[in-house]
Amino acid sequence: HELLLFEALQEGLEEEMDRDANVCVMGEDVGHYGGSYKVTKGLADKFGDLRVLDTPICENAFTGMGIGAAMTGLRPVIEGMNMGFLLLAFNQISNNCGMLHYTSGGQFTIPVVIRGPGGVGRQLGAEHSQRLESYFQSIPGIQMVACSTPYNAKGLMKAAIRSENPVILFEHVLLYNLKEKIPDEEYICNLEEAEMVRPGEHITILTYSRMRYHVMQAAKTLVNKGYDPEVIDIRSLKPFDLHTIGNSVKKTHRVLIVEECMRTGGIGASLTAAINENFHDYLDAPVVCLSSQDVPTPYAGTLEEWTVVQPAQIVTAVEQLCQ
Amino acid sequence: HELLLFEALQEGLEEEMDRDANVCVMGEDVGHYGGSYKVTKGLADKFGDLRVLDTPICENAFTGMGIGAAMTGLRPVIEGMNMGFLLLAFNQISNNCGMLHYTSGGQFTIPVVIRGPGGVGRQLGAEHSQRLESYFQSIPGIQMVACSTPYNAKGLMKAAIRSENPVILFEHVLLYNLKEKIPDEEYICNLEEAEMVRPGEHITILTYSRMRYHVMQAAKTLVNKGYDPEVIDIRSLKPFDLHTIGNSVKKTHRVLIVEECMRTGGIGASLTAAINENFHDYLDAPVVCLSSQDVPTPYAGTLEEWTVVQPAQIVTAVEQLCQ
Amino acid sequence: TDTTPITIETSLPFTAHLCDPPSRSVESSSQELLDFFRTMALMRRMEIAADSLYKAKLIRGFCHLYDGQEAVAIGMEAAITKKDAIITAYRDHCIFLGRGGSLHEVFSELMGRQAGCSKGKGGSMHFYKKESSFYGGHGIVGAQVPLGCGIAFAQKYNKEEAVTFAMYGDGAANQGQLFEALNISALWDLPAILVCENNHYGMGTAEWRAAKSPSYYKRGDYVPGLKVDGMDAFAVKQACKFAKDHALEKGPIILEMDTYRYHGHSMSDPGSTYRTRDEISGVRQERDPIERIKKLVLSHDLATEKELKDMEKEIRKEVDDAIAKAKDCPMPEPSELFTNVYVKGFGTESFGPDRKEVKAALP
Amino acid sequence: TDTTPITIETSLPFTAHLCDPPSRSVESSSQELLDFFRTMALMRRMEIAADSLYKAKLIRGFCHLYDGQEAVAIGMEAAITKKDAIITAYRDHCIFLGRGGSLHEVFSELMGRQAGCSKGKGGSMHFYKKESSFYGGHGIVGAQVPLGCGIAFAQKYNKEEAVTFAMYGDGAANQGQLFEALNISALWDLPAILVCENNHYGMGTAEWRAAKSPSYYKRGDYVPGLKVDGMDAFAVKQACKFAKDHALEKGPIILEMDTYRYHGHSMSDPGSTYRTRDEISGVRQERDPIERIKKLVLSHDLATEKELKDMEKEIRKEVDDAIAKAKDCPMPEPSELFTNVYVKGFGTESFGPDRKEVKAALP
Ligand SMILES: Cc1ncc(C[n+]2csc(CCOP(=O)(O)OP(=O)(O)O)c2C)c(N)n1
Ligand SMILES: Cc1ncc(C[n+]2csc(CCOP(=O)(O)OP(=O)(O)O)c2C)c(N)n1
Ligand SMILES: [Mg+2]
Ligand SMILES: [Mg+2]
Repeated sequence: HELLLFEALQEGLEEEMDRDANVCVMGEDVGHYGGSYKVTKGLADKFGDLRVLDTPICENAFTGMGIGAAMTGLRPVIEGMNMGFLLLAFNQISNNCGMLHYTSGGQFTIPVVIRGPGGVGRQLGAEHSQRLESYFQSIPGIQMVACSTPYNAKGLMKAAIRSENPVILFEHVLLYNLKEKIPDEEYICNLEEAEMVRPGEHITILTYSRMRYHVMQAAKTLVNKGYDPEVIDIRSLKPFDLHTIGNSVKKTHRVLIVEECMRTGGIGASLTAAINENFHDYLDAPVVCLSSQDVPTPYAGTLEEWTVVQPAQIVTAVEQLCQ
Repeated sequence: HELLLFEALQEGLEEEMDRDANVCVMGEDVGHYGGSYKVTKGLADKFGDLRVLDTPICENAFTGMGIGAAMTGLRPVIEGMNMGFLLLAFNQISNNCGMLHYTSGGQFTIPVVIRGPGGVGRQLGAEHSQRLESYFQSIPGIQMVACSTPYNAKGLMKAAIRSENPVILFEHVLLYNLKEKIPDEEYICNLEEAEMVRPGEHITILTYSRMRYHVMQAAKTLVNKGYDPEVIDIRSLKPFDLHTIGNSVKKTHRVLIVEECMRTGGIGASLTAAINENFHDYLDAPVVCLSSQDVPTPYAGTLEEWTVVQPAQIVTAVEQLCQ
Repeated sequence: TDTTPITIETSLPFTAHLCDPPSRSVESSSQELLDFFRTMALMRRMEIAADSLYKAKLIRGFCHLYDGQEAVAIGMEAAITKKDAIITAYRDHCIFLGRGGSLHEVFSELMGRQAGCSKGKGGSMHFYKKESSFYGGHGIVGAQVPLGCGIAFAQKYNKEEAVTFAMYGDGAANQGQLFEALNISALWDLPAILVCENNHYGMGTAEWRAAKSPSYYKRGDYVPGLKVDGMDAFAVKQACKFAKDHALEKGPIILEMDTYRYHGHSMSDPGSTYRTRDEISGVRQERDPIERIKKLVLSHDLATEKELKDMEKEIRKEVDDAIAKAKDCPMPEPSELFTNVYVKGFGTESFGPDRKEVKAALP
Repeated sequence: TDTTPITIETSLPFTAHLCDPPSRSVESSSQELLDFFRTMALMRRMEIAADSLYKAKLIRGFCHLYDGQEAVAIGMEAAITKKDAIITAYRDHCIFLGRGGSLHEVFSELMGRQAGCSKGKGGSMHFYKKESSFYGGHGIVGAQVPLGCGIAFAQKYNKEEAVTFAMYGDGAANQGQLFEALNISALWDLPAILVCENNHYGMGTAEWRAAKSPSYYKRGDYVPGLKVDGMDAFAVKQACKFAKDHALEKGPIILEMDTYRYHGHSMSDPGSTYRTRDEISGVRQERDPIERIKKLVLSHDLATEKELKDMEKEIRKEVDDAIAKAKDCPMPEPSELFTNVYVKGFGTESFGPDRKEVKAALP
């Protein structure tokens, strides 16, 4: 059946709630209102307000409460209305979500999912355009995935819920209305697996979330120009699927990273370091990383456009790399 | 005169408070008690409780208040009793401290200093052994420096206070009692300059904070073995002093990074990426990065020791790199 | 200008917590009444115009309109000076105007132009006006309140006889940082006035679904509070005056303004799924803040219906002109992307190996 | 065991906020009295021993001792079952013992040994005991309270007739997340009991210097509260019983335990710069929780001075034996560094290119 990305997330969530009575959802306006981006639409009616919980605007406390509930065995799915708001809950996410399993010597697990929209949207301004994956990536003990299609959105949502580890699932404000046909049969995606989007021979382009589409737009041009790029949606932001990535590097000997997060301390920096460390000998050229500019996201449309990587820049980078 | 690192910080702070009536200090137990690590000792008596403010245990609010006060032109120095506690203030630090100058189109500046002890100490456990620089490094608009000697501690403290930008000054729990002779004349350090600790020819070792001492310990062994390493304390964690670093790379053609922060998303990853991007052609071998293990810092002494990089590992890494 | 004193009775009494409420008789003048009418009508018109511009896609992103709540902005300004500081959340257009901001700056910012009050970098949620102590315009619910208390701290530090109004909504009232900042303000006797604009909804959530105790004026517990009819500019004025005196003398106080937003939460919310149309039109008919002033103007014979209509026409033209002018304004230069990240111009670029060129010498 | 009922009067009345206080007559038994004495004496001995081990550098890092506050742990346990949950901050040794933890686990953890209750990975601040619903042991001031309210949520979700005691200090009482979690708990009618152990200092800061209103039992504002003599195990027991009933029926409640820590804040604080030695010895003489029970035991003729002395000797031996045994325990294996980061064993290592070998198949 065909559905939009937000519906795919909703479907995955609903199926898991059907499957496991321990799964519950909490966040701002996730109940009556159905979620700002409609990911929890209809769930309150179906599952009642003990399983679909509208919270006040208290990110720190409700995230902490979700984590506490998870210590007992519940599997809360915590929505950040916008991922950026979860900066208020950073301490709960890092110290409790990420470390409790360890500090308790394995006694407790924290099977929560923390999810919500992030990324640069259409002129949403500095606070609402953040890419939290850079801030969260060093937290030990958490897994991070980013969805990019209705198919993987549903599959990753289901896998995240079933995982015993705390998982942060990144959605993108601009991708909720992507449409795709997905299987009628149940499926899940592997939380630690990259997705081969387009096999190719000349260069490995690593990307994720919305930048996948900028890359694919560039890929069209590149193919016309005679290049054969391999495009991989890394999907798992922590840990990286270095198996898939490594095999690709061994084949193409060139790597371009295209990310939406900021240059300093971003996913691309970690990925560059990881590739450098593991596959340096296979590289014919230094890894190139295109990231968003290191600036708070400006409101003005033109400035915003210059903040994130555009397809033309990708084309140029590939041409230079493949010279 | 000779003094301990915490006294150097105190001296720098006191001098700046003498010099500029807009400088004030706030934090938990910074007044009557004189600060957990005695950095604010005697200041309350000298400057009174309007300039040296004991706060309740409310990191989010008092950090926010410091930032608000800075918007008016005050220059608050905000102490995190332990840097780790400032995770509670992450939102204030990222969204307000880091972005207000930008979102206001330059109308407001935020001349605060945020400082405190971090790092792995002696069995302080997971929450109190954090290296926040990884989490903070992607925040646009903030500068980050790490001190490592009484000399640079004082100089960086003074520079940070005078800077119009928000500066995060990282101190290390285990370095407060280092002793050194420092000039009697006033001086400041440049916030964006790395420190050449030991010039050498064979390899560039980049490090900061406490790891500087692990590196110097290793350097002794290395010299005995016939190596001539160049040791640079990068000091400025954001932005990097790529000038000093680049010149060194051009000379030695080999880079080893030794850091205490975690591997994933750490300073080392960003540094690797930056060197790779800017100086790849000068490298004879891939950059090697030794970091702490990606685990919550365990309490047990043995485990803790294995978490951070030890001198012997540095020696081995250099030997391999210089083969 | 006619400054004949007029005394106006607030239509509702104040409800006080840990303090004696101020008198219901508010001093005013014909001039002030007319000013109130004009400024509120201008605010309303400006917001309606923003709505249209949004629908025409000239304004994008988040845009939160203030229509319905104008009496709060107006009454507050009437009680204080520009040395007193104000800080608010994202619903900030009219507060900016009240502080002396121009329509041109408003519309330029909303359309992301160079001439915007934040050079087009901030957008709807980030209006500021430093010279008249307006500290913004903030997008993260509740996070402006500690900032506001910090500004109040600076006022005390500098021995200015001024106060800070830190505004937030009923939804924001449940954020922990408010309680933290209030405690500190009370401990330090800061001239901080917490203004809860209770429009009864935080996005789609009714106040009672988000707060066990929606009596926001009492939520400071040990801090005094006052519940105010926020649809009555004179009640607001009286309360703010009272609060300023209180704050200077005794420290923080909370003002709960009972108000209402006509629009949905932001432009993406129709505003009618979680409340009834009847509720909205009921408020419009019975409590509209502009209508209230209009009636007073008419009953005091300060202007005729016709004169007020003319004034509204004039306002409409003023707004239209400002929009036209703003539309002609250029977009920001590409170089603006990197300015104001750091004060000294370094920042992003400084990560390149040529960094020494932009090396900053400290004073 | 002698379970003859005995009724004991609390020496101080309860002070109530928004509720009727429970009776001052507490039901007990000879057995319970003797148990109280024995367990408190054991707790005290354990903490004193930890102090020595710290000075001998066998315990490192942060170590917060509970001596002086034992009545809270004891009284609470006497009122509840192991299905009721407890969560606390870093001053957790005695709570762990009260929940049925063993001395061996305590000392092993404190010395970072394999046999510690957290395998040596947690340390003093991170004791847990899942099977008797002890959720730790947390190092960040206040952050355990939302966790506790979340546990209470799970209890409600699972329709267990159980409650959660979320403990925190007077310093922690000013953390915003408490107010947030309390509001949510009240909205959702959760069986959450917030227990403020008011020992009058947060590190070096006296309560009144950190809180404008140090009446912590009233700080929930709209949430009921009870002020309890936290040096009287029976008052604590009565209050916890009352609170449990209240919480199951009506939702959250705050208990303020008026108590005192004899030691400094942690081992690095001498504990005498911000309070007088007289203050400390005054409390020891007049309010010591063990002395109080001892007097009751003697006055009820349940044991002789000699028998109690013998019991203390026995306890000392028990503690010494546990320490000796713990010292013999091995340190954690190097491989333990990487276990428990993630549940499935991947994690750090998974960043290597050989990751597929540890690939985890989801259920
Ligand atoms: C920390 C945070 N959480 C959530 C949001 C999303 N959000 C923006 S406004 C809002 C509702 C706030 O309501 P209220 O405080 O009553 O103010 P009003 O919009 O009614 O003026 C929410 C949930 C946000 N911006 N920041
Ligand atoms: C968020 C945070 N801030 C500061 C600290 C440092 N700290 C540890 S305990 C403490 C005092 C807490 O006092 P209180 O809550 O009264 O508990 P008590 O130690 O008296 O039991 C402080 C400031 C911390 N651990 N976490
Ligand atoms: Mg509202
Ligand atoms: Mg205390």
